[in-house]
Amino acid sequence: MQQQTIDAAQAAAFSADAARRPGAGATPDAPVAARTPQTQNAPRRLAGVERRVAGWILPLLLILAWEALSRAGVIHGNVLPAPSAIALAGWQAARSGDLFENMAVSAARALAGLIVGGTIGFVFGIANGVSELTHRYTDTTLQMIRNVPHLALIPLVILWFGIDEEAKLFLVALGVFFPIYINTLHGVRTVDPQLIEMGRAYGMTPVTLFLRVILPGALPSIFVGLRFALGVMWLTLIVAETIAAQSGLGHMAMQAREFLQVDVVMLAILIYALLGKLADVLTRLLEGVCLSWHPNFQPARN
Amino acid sequence: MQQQTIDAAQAAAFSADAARRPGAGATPDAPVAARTPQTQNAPRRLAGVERRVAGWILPLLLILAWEALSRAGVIHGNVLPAPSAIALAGWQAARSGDLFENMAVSAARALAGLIVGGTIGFVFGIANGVSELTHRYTDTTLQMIRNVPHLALIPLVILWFGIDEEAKLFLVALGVFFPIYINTLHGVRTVDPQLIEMGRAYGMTPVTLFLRVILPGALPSIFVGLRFALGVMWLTLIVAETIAAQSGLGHMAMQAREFLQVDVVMLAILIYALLGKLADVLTRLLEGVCLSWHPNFQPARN
Amino acid sequence: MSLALAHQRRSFDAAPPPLAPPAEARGVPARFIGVTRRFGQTAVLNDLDLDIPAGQFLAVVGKSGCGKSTLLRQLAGLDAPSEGAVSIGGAEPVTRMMFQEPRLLPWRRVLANVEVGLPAKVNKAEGRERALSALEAVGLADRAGEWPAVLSGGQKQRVALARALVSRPQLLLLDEPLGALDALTRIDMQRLIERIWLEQGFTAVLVTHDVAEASALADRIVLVDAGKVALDLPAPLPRPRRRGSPESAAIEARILDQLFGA
Amino acid sequence: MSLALAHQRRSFDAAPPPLAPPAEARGVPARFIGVTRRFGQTAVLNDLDLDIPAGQFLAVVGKSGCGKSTLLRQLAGLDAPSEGAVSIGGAEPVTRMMFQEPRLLPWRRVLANVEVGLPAKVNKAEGRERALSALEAVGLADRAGEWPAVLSGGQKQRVALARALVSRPQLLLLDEPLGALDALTRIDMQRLIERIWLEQGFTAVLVTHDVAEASALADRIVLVDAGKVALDLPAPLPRPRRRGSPESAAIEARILDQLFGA
Amino acid sequence: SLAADAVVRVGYQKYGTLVLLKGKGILEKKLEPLGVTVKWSEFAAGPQMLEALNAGAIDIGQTGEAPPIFAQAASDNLIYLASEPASPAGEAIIIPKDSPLKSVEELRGKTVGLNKGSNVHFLLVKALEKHGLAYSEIKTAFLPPADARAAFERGAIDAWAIWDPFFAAAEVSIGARPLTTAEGIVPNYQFYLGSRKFADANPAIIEALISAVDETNRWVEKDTTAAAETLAPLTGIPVAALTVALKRQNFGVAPLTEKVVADQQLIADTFLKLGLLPKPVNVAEAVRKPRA
Ligand SMILES: Nc1ncnc2c1ncn2[C@@H]1O[C@H](COP(=O)(O)OP(=O)(O)OP(=O)(O)O)[C@@H](O)[C@H]1O
Ligand SMILES: Nc1ncnc2c1ncn2[C@@H]1O[C@H](COP(=O)(O)OP(=O)(O)OP(=O)(O)O)[C@@H](O)[C@H]1O
Ligand SMILES: [Mg+2]
Ligand SMILES: [Mg+2]
Repeated sequence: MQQQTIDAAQAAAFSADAARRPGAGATPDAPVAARTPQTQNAPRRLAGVERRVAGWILPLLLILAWEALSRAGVIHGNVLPAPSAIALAGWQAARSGDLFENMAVSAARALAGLIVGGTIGFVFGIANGVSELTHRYTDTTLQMIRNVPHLALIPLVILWFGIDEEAKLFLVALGVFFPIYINTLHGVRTVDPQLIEMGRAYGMTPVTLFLRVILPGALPSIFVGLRFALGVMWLTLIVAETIAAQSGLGHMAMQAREFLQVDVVMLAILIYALLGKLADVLTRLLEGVCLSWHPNFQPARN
Repeated sequence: MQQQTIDAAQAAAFSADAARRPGAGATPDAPVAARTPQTQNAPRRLAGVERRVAGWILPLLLILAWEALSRAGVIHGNVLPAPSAIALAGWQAARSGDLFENMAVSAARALAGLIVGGTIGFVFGIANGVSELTHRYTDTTLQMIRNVPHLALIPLVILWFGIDEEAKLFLVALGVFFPIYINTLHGVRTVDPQLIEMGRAYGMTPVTLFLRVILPGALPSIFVGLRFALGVMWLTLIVAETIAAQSGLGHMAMQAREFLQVDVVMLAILIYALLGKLADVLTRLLEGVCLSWHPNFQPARN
Repeated sequence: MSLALAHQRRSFDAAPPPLAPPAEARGVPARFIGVTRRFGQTAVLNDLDLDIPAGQFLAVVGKSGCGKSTLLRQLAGLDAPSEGAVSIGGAEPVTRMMFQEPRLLPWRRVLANVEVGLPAKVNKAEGRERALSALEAVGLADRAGEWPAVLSGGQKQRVALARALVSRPQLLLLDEPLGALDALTRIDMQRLIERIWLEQGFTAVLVTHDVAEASALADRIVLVDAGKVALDLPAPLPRPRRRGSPESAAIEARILDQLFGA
Repeated sequence: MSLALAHQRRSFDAAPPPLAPPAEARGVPARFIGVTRRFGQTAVLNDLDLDIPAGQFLAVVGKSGCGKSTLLRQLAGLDAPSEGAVSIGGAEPVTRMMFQEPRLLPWRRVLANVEVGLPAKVNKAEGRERALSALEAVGLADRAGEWPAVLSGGQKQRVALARALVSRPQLLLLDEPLGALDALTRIDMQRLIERIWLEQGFTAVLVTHDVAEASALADRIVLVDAGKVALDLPAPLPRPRRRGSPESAAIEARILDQLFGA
Repeated sequence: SLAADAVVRVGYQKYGTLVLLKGKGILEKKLEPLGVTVKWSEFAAGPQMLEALNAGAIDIGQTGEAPPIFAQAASDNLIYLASEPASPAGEAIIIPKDSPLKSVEELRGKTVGLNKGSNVHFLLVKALEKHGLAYSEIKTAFLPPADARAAFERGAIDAWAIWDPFFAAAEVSIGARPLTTAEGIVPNYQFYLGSRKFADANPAIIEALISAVDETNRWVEKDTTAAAETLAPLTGIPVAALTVALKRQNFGVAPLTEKVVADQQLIADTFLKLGLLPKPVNVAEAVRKPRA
């Protein structure tokens, strides 16, 4: 076999398909592969705008269609008020200050529950991930408690905690506990065993091993739990705030439902949705900071 | 430096701490490290029994304490009936056939919802994990919907689906959707990019790449989602079965709650707990089969 | 010492008549035209030109971090140049790459991991047969049913080699394929690679840090330094080659001289 | 070719007076007493006896899959024998192991990954200083701030080496530490390992598949085969050693003869 | 219209006349000649039932006083079909057995549990008014009946405004005492309600329903124990308590009189003043005029 040179004619005969020019090799929609884009500046800026607004296009279209159907009389206002009517209800509630008071009260409850339940869930997740012993003795019990609906628990909760803030805090904390627990457990258990062995071989104390190897390795999964928990936090409140609440978003929603105020119910639904988005944005930012080493968790993913 | 032999005296001077005899090196409660135990047969059999019953010790203790407190009159039966009273209620409900009918009805609803919601969640999770494009356009919307409590949604659900089985199916499917979606998405996005690159370099078609690399890599995380979904499946039913249901476990619990039949409420809670355990056992079995390559997902973990 | 390797090997490619027509099975040419690849500020490949004729066995040597893997990734289409172009001849050329790490699928047993390398059109029974032959050729037929996790470092690398060699590519890229092997196994594997290349006639690009390996296998050796081809040396020695022949020693000496900055 | 490595290196251990008292800093002896390690049916180590005196530089060679890594893992306490015992001298001996894979923490930058190797009692500023010196010694000081993921294969291995060498252990275990390096860098790294061993006097066990490397570094070379020590060869050559000296060539020849089953 | 589907969808609760009607199959028998079948749907409480009625999922239902007021504010599709006479003995403000409270006046500064926006909310307002207390002088804890019972037993609330059968159950099983019943304060009616479109199109079915209810009522009055025994397994409330509840309920289904409409309007106005109702409603507009 001899060395040969490729002349111009031969080069031209190369299949165009197989030729890889700048940027050509990158599959545009494959977030799982880390490829550096080789795009120019102007299209990149446009792409940046597109990326930022893309998520809102679908919700916006839905709302527009809904408004159009309402105006056309296809959807009856008694039954499902138009977005504009809901906006009006929102505006009135906002002007009277009720809305913000309700949201502030709920937010305080939600945060307190998140902190308490999240911390406990995190601790149990870590403990049961690291120690087979505690896992063996507590996991069954936790998996059983997880399956009990909050609605069914309310009588018990009232008996234990009364009807004041403790009861609500308990329910939210209980709700938040499980996603954090399960995902922390999963994260810890799937940390690369080779790295843990490395940590041991380098004489890390259990604390160091945990801080340097196990926690960072489990973090992506813990964030999935957090993201879920941020949703559950609000969801549980709607149950918790049926217990002798005078204010709060969940109370507002459930009372409106009792009183058949469909526009307020819809307003609450929209607020829940926006809060969900907000929580998601926050988790994403946090992921961007804490997981900057991980190619798949960059804020501006390609 | 010269070669030297260690004589008996020298060997005896070796620190006992540092001497590693059979099995001594294995940290007994570290599920994250894959170590083969070197234990003998008899203690191993004993350990096997201990492992199997360990999870039930805590719930059993709780129930015993509760029964004792009830008998001692510390807990009033009107408020929180003794376990024996609950067992009696269970026995009566079982004898009349109501209990099993309610559970069968609920199980059918739960399974249908799981299949529908789980499938959709799985498909969306895969799609959004693989394609940045669909992720960009649908994830925001999904994250927003996730945050809306089912209780608040009921008016809309009745509007769209009426008060029959479709409405209940929809709610369960919606509830099941999100854990599966989020964990599938996470699983797909954290598949080792090196392996995906390998798949591409070996000319795998997208389908093959998915079946051989992405899906197996995402499976541990998908199972976390499934485990969560199996819980949510029952939790949602209690809300869904407030919509004009005549039977079902959730209906039984909520009706009992409505009419202050504390023993039936407690019975329902216990059944939910057992169903949670059952779901957990099933997922574990499934994990044992599907993740047999993964040292951390063996049924008899060390 | 058991010499399992030597007598365990059976005819690795005595399989049914090749499914791909001979014309397609031959190597394809490849060409770098002014390729620059930047990571941040640093240009790892810097206006690099390189013609690889069809069917050539090219060895690439160079210091750690000089850009050898980056060069291979350009050929495999896993990375695109920042400037310039990489072209591969032939319509839809079949390119396969053996990475510097084993990259075995942890959820597939050893045999199934080798089967990953098979062309899509091969039927199941034949594929299994071929994968098993390849495993035998790398001396691991008895480990076919195990999980990759329990293999030793060198065994993993050999499984990855078997996966690359079953694939019948037109362009085969090998990134330090024998780095984790002992002297004996290494020579066995070199012979295996040469034999399959001779049988199938694909274009081969071998990245190695062992200059003796390069001179034992390659038609041509290029040394990459500072993002460019610093030395382009033909090695037109007759095959089968003798190890330690004066000609190959001379080639090795020239490369080492250049490498050591003499 | 840039020879960055040579002039970049600064005195690697010119750091403040050693924190550990010299007596403790010395090597510890280690001993295998009838060690058998079974995986399923197969005994990878089979009634193996081996005495490693304090401060010795022992090289372990053997065919791929013969149990070298398994042997090292017994010494590191990462695996326990199925039968027999492994004892390490000294009260709480400080043992460090460099694995066959780099095993860098992907979430810590290169410098922080090297700092992982530092003894716990070192203070922050000094630790940083020492880690940086180690990185410079392996020629990667300019990559201190990067994520491990962007390094080339050989660069990752050198970071792992730096991590092992900053640790001032009493027993240092190296599992094919230079497998992914080119000839020039490899010789540089061998010199580095030898120098640090001479300075600190720890017991070193080096697994390698390069017989020349074993004879260039070790006081004693053992060849493992069929789960036993098949050859135990002292290499009492003077240091600094010359590469390719007749004495080392003779040693290499004996090992290769045994290895090739001659 | 009805001829097309030939099904009337009736909502019921676990406690009330309709569930007894369902059990006896009287309505089915009366509708058979018209070629109409009945589809029964169970609801946990009145608001949920009217939610379904508002969404068009059922045609007819029965609730207490409060839900239709809110439903009317939400939609003009609701219509009052008929009412049962006032049963003021069937709702009360109750206190635990050993409570020191003796009169409504002593509720000053105490916590009263109640379901927000229900008929007992109106009772509480009127009872306080009668005894010269301002609504702001007591504390309220808004709890649905199930939760309120737990809170009541735990002592988290000092008094509980509640209706039958929960009222009777609390009396019988834990010895709770009424501080005051609704007698002399508010009336406490039950209403049969329907979708306006359905009622306009199917007067014959409405008549059949009312006569079926009347028949059932008469059976309950005559054989209260049998009715209680039917309801006991459904609700889990002891027969003794149900008998008490049924005994103090007044039966006699009839179209709404002007007095009933006026009383109902008063509730609506009170709720409007309390800020529970978003806009004024005119009850008379939603009352079905029986054909002459
Ligand atoms: N956990 C395990 N389970 C089963 N077999 C194992 C396990 N670990 C190692 N082995 C087997 O033990 C043998 C020795 O492995 P080891 O890693 O010690 O080899 P080695 O000498 O380091 O080889 P190499 O040079 O290829 O790294 C191999 O055949 C390997 O497959
Ligand atoms: N994704 C990346 N981002 C930034 N730098 C990179 C990236 N990939 C590679 N590099 C850098 O490019 C240079 C060349 O890397 P490459 O992997 O091609 O080296 P190599 O020649 O294969 O070295 P080795 O023999 O050690 O494997 C290295 O300095 C590496 O750090
Ligand atoms: Mg490389
Ligand atoms: Mg090894």
